[in-house]
Amino acid sequence: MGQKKTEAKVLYQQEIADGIFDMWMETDLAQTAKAGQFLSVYPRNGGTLLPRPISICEADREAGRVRIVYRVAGKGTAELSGYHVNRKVNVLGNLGNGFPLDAAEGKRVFLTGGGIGIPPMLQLAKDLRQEGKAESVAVIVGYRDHQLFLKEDLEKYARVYVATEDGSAGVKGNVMDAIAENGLEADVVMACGPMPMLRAMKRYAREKGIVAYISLEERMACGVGACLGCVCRTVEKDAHSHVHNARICTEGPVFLASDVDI
Amino acid sequence: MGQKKTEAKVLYQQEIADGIFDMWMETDLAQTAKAGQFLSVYPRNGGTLLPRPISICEADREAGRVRIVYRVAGKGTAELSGYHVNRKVNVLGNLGNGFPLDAAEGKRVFLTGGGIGIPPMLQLAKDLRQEGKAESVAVIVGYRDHQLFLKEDLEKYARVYVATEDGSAGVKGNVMDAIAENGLEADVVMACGPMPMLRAMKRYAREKGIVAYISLEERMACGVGACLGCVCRTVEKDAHSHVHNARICTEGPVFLASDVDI
Amino acid sequence: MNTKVKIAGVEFKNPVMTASGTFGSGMEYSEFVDLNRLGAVVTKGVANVPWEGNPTPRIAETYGGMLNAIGLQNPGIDVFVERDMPFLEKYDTRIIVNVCGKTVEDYLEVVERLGDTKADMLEINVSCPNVKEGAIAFGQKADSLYGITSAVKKKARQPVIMKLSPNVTDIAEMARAAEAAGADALSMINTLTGMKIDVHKRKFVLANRTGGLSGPAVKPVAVRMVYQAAQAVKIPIIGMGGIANAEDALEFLLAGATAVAVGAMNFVNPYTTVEVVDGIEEYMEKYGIEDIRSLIGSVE
Amino acid sequence: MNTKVKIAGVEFKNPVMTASGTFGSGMEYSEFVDLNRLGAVVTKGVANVPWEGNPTPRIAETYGGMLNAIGLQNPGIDVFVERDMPFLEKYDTRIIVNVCGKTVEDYLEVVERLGDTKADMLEINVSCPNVKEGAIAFGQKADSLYGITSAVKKKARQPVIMKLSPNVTDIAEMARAAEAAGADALSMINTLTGMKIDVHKRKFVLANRTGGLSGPAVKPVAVRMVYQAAQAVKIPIIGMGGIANAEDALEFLLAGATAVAVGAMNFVNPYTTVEVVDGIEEYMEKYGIEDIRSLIGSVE
Repeated sequence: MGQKKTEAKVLYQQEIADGIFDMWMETDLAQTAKAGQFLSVYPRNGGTLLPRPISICEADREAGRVRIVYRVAGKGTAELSGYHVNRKVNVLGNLGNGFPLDAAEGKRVFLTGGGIGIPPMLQLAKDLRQEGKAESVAVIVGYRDHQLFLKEDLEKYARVYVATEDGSAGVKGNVMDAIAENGLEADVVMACGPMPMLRAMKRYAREKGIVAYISLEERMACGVGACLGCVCRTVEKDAHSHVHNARICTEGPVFLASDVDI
Repeated sequence: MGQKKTEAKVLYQQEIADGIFDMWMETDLAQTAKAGQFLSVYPRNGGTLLPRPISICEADREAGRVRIVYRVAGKGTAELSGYHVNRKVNVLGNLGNGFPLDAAEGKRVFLTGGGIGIPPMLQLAKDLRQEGKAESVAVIVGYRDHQLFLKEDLEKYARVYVATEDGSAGVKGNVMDAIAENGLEADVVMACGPMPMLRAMKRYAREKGIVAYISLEERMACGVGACLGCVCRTVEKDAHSHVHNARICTEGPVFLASDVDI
Repeated sequence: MNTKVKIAGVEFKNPVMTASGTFGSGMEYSEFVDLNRLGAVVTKGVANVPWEGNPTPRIAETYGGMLNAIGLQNPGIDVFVERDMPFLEKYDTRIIVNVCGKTVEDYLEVVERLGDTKADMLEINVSCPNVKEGAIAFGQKADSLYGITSAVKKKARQPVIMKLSPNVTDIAEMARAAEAAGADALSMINTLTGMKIDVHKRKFVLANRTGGLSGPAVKPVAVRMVYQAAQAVKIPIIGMGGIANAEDALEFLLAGATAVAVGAMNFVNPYTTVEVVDGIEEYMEKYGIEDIRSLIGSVE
Repeated sequence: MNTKVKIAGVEFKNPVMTASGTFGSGMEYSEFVDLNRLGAVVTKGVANVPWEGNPTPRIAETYGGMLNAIGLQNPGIDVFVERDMPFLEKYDTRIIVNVCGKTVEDYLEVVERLGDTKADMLEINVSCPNVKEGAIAFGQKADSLYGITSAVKKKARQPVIMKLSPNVTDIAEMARAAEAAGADALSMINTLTGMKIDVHKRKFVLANRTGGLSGPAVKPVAVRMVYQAAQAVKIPIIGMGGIANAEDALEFLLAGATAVAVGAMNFVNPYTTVEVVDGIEEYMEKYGIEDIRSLIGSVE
């Protein structure tokens, strides 16, 4: 896997929506980064020790630059949001399995993202476009309001359909509403977002008889599969744990929706 | 006393000897700062909570600037030494009693400083020169080696006599040797430095039948007299504690050598 | 919006107090905070006679906390009654006097002397880890805790708070023993016994070798113990242990504490107590909580 | 320069180990550190059958530490012996297997199964605060600790380390009980029971409500307990609790530990173990210490 802890350098940071920050970092982790994988970012102040798992939004593999787009949720991310250009930051990566690009081959693909689950969809859309194996790629993203962060970036690589909770842009409602409203069809779904949305995608895939890959979240400690903190319930016994638990940081974060009990 | 915790701004920082840092900060605490008083400086990283008590080296009362010269002794001071210009620092001040300038009136005064006990002597020399009440002021400072930090600053205000442990400058030995070697005489001693030096000054004053004011150090927590962490043994019962302990942060750090049991 | 809480019939304008030993008798911090804004000032422990306390170093810094081994230095009850009580009486805040002793008789002597003062409550310190005799010895065994509690209750004219030690196997058992003996309230936690060694000098950092650990580092243990004690007894609990801000204080209230005390963090930020008072009000505002009492023990 | 230490006849190339539950069975961290450089790998607790562990959230961050309530999820002894042991046997490091159970019989079954494996030592986990039955129940009362220890000793073919809980009134009493029952060594501390509450959701952060506190926050308590235990017993002690660097490790050695284990800090810095090994050697170099054993318990 070639995981390592390394010191990255902040190249750019900006708040792109209320409490949502967009940061580019210089790190050679970019070279091996896969869409759907995440980085563990380590804050330093106020006694915070554990890393913040943040999904990779975009990776410029040639230039060795990684982009993360994250929401300030607590002390750690608040500290992160205050970092200026050239500030050094400890990151552990690349973690997790990432989305299976091959599964898109010859298929009509939905990339659905909700809120802070939208960022990983960018690198995914980019890679699918580059490989060009998918028959079609539609990005369906759900926002709280009119602050449509990353929408323009996503439009570079695929057709984007928007839903907003307050109806201030796109379809009023969630990604499911946007799919219905726009009469969209797919053979494969790749999703990241809040649990209700993931459950909806899982249900949708079951009804349509298609496969859905969903990226799960859980409080993590080690990020490398040692502590067993971030598990999810699995339908079958997990091959590693030999119980009905899979490690989100290692077997995941991306799972076949039908394999997990959410 | 008008003590307060405030946010100071780093104006300048430089390493002026191995592990000895010279920092100017912008803070209105400068206006009331007295020679011999100290500031509690608060680090932030790595779970450090307690302030670092650092004596005031120089105060530009008009410009609202305070200078501290400190040794990197641990995590906290190491963090401090990494602060760049414009960095904000939390400081609590002005703490302690300071040296009694009136005691110098019409007297021949020794200002003796050893190692990191030298810095407070600068503002003291400055104030005595300004008041001009002392008959004479001689500064005797003891260094480890030829790195004579603050010597030139001190020379602006008084005659300076140097002792070095390795003999690489001035008299080989300690401040007592420098006093003897130079045949110096005084009526009042004001001292800050390591305990052996302070004990020597106390003994010297007793033998000569003169008064000595010494500035003591101890691990502190609150810095304002509440926690009773930083006490020293007193000959008589202390008026505040009603036992043979005085609070270095409050009744001190400057004591009449004859009042304390060191 | 009501922020008043009641403990053993005594009403407090808000649930924010100071932890004994971290606030002197209020005088030093009155430079920084308006004592009138506090629910109560809990004084430094006072004994029947002056105590010298331990030799120095008495303080050691640890990750996210500190060790102290003051050893309950105090000027004795006479000076306290003549000097410190009058100072505190000038303020519109409750006065809780922390009482320490080496023998049961010591405690009782102080308790009696305080009977005819304006002290609102007494906090009995049976959990200081830094003095050889008395103190913690009474606080680590249920039967001795029961004994000292009932002895104090017989003499006390004010409601009695027993301050419990966290250095026990079963905090619920200790809480029940104090309640059974008639304690009007409990306060917890006192400090966890700890040690720091200077590996370069190869010496104990504290002259007393061991000291009491306090600060944010211990908060999870304190919240757990307050919760377990609140499940075990009916008498009110004053929760403390690493409270640095309103959220920390609210954790204790939700866990079952009726009031909270700010301790070591006074040393880090002298304004902590009033910031906690303000922060709790903002929280109640934000979540539309009419009565702070509805928060007590409301965690699910 | 000698960094070797011996525990119950087993020699370790250096005193640096991993704390059970923080290092899996070594596989995950072999990406980051050369296991050959460690004195020993102490495995995640293994039971006679697979355990599902607790529901999530299992992790909460605290100031200077973390709470975990994994609940000893493990694949069971069969998988462990077939998959994890062979992996560890490839390395030139000692293998210490942590054993957990709900009943004495559970423990004994695992201990017997391990008898004919290449495990160098067994660590009996009688102090996990996150499982209802067994575990900590055995570790908080001297007589039950004595019971399980002697039962295990009768069956064990390898030397037995009893891992003690810090959630006790008197660690020395527990240490003496284990020694009296024939324990070959002790390891301490397991985690301190703690709790965290989300004041905005007004809910427990951990599904299990309480969890085990570890990390630098607990180090002063751990060092104190190792010191007290070392004063009370003759058998060697493996010290752990918040070790983040060589200085922390040396504190435990000076306090009386013969070896140390890195726990939660593996999560913060996966290279911690080897950095501690290197740092200890630098320290010995700097102070001209020929034999690491001269440091053990040498604090004054």
